[in-house]
Amino acid sequence: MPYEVRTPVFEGPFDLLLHLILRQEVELWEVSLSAIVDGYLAELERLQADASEPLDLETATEFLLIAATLVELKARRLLPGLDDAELDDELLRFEERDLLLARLLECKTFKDAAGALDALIRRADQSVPRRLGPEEPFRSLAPDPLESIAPSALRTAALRMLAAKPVPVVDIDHVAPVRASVRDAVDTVLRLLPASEPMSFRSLVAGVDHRLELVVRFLAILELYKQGMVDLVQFNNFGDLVVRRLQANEAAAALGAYDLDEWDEAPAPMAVRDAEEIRS
Amino acid sequence: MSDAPETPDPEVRDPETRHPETRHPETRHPETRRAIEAVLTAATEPVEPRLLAELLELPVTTIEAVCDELAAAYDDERRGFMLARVAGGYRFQTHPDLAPYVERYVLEGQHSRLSVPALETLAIVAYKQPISRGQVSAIRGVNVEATMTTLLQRGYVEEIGRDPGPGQAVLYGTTTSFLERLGLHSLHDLPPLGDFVPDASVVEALERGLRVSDTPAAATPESLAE
Amino acid sequence: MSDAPETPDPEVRDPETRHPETRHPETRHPETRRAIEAVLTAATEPVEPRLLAELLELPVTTIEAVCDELAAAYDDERRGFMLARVAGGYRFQTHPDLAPYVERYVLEGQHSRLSVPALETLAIVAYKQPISRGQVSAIRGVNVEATMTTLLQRGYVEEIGRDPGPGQAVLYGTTTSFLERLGLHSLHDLPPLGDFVPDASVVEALERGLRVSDTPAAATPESLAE
Repeated sequence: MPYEVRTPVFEGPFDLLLHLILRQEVELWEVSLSAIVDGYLAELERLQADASEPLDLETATEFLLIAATLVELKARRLLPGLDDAELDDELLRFEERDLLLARLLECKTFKDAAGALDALIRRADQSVPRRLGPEEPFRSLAPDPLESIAPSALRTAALRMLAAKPVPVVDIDHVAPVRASVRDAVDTVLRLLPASEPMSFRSLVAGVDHRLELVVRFLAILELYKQGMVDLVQFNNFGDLVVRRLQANEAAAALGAYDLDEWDEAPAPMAVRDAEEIRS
Repeated sequence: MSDAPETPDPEVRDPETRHPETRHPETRHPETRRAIEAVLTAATEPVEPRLLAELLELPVTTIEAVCDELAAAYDDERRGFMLARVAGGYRFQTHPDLAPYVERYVLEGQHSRLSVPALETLAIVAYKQPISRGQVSAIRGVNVEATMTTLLQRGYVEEIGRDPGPGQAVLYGTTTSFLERLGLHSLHDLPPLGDFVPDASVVEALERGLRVSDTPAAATPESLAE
Repeated sequence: MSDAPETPDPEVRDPETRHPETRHPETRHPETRRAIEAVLTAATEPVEPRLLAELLELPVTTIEAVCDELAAAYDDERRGFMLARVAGGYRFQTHPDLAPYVERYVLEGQHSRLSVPALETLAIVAYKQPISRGQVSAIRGVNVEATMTTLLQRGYVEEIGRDPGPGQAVLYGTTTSFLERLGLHSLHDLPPLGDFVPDASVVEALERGLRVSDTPAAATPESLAE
């Protein structure tokens, strides 16, 4: 089932994923996770190779987050013994999959709401409000708007327009409320995880209620796994994931050297290299 | 400019020669009706009922009742204009039926279209306000910096506060211009968000697409080969 | 915008739903009346009968007859507005009877603030004149066409020259009435911006106009460096 992505321009990972999954309702029963993941990665590579339209950092990060989740899902599906449909429905679900699903649904909801706003705007455009205002002599009675403006306000406005624009990436406003960085999550996981006792993924994310934070904490665990700092065990199919510290590496908590920063604040060229890191 | 002060039209002076007003449904408040018509004719933005009440020294409820009657009467008389309640106030606007003529007159579309990303961002702000840029980005899965800047400059969204939590992110909401642009009286007139929650078939398609254990049929040799 | 809509025939639009309009003297041309009402509602200056005739594809004499009927009807119905013929065109204006209300509204009710985009655009022109629309747009990061038009209409800015370069862009500056309203004697009295350094993008935007007209010899080291 070859999936070629005939692109409209995908603005973000959800656009792309929604498109891949919903592209043809006829194929509903044939939709396969594998094909979706492959299609997603192919499009991601295309986007990254497209030098004319470079992804900004935040968007690239988001694409990669979703890619990581998809790859993880696919990896699980390829493990033997997983095609037991009953288990899929009845046993514990995978948090990251449900998170992704929830985010896709949310995204779709607002896409449709945007369509409704557009319809309202089009309807409103059919009417033009009266704007002529009062005729003379009333017009001259109206206080001139400029009279309420102090010259200093003009100066302030000029400074605002002429001064250096803040660089969006440095603006921490848009990072703070989400409070999720992989680096912090790694620290948190290491703090929570006892040296000798294994701990379930569920306990590691207990009390985390923001979706993105959950995803990020999951990614942090994948990072630790990749670096050989923890081991991941699943006792039952679809059972909870158990995270265990690897003793040999415990001392190597000098993690700082590792460029985790790339998740959070690396400059844009990260894209291709990191995609490979995640998939390796 | 171009506005030569003119003398009052001689033909319409002379309030003495008043006709009896038996023909209008809103005759209960003939002077109120006239005053409202005059003020709305002079207005360049929606006039709040409270302001009309102050100007006319009448209760707001009376103003609203007369405005409702007026709107119905214009509709009934099939006027080319209508009295609309928009963004918290009343205003005269052209009747949508006559858009073909009006469009030809108002040569430049006063509004340029909003792009799809801008509409989606606007929808999120409208339904989730107060909301920070970061939260909008999280929902859309893309950086919304540029889009938000456009919406701010167009005056559809504005800062309405700060997140009390750490980081003190700026929180945004929609403006009166937003309501005017959509022709809505208030945010309560937005269609409920629940109307847009994807229906079962979409949810099922998404769920199936991300199902960890595929139905056996879908596990093709190709997909296993990797 | 501007995709010309096909001409609806003013006279034949849904006669089914038409109300018996026995009360209006202008029943001979109900759709013409509606279209005129709509165009005059949307108008921002008096509309010449000739223009109305073009829009409605009717003879000027018909337009004038219907407008006369309309004006008489409004008078007869004792509307708060009237259809007046001024400065060679028709417009809606307030009825002189209601002057006290209109006056109070204009004095007290109207929010005559300068919008933020208008203030920002004005500030750029004030401090960086002479400046072209394109340069202002580049600094503000949005198209400033509409805002500049407002400022021109209000008489705050005016054309003060042309860029000598190939584009011959119109250059704008502030007016004396701008200074008067701010209570300033001359531009020198504007509060100085101080020793702040403009952003590189601003410098670039301001240089762009000049650079186009520059001969290669005039290129400065800075502009070559880019």
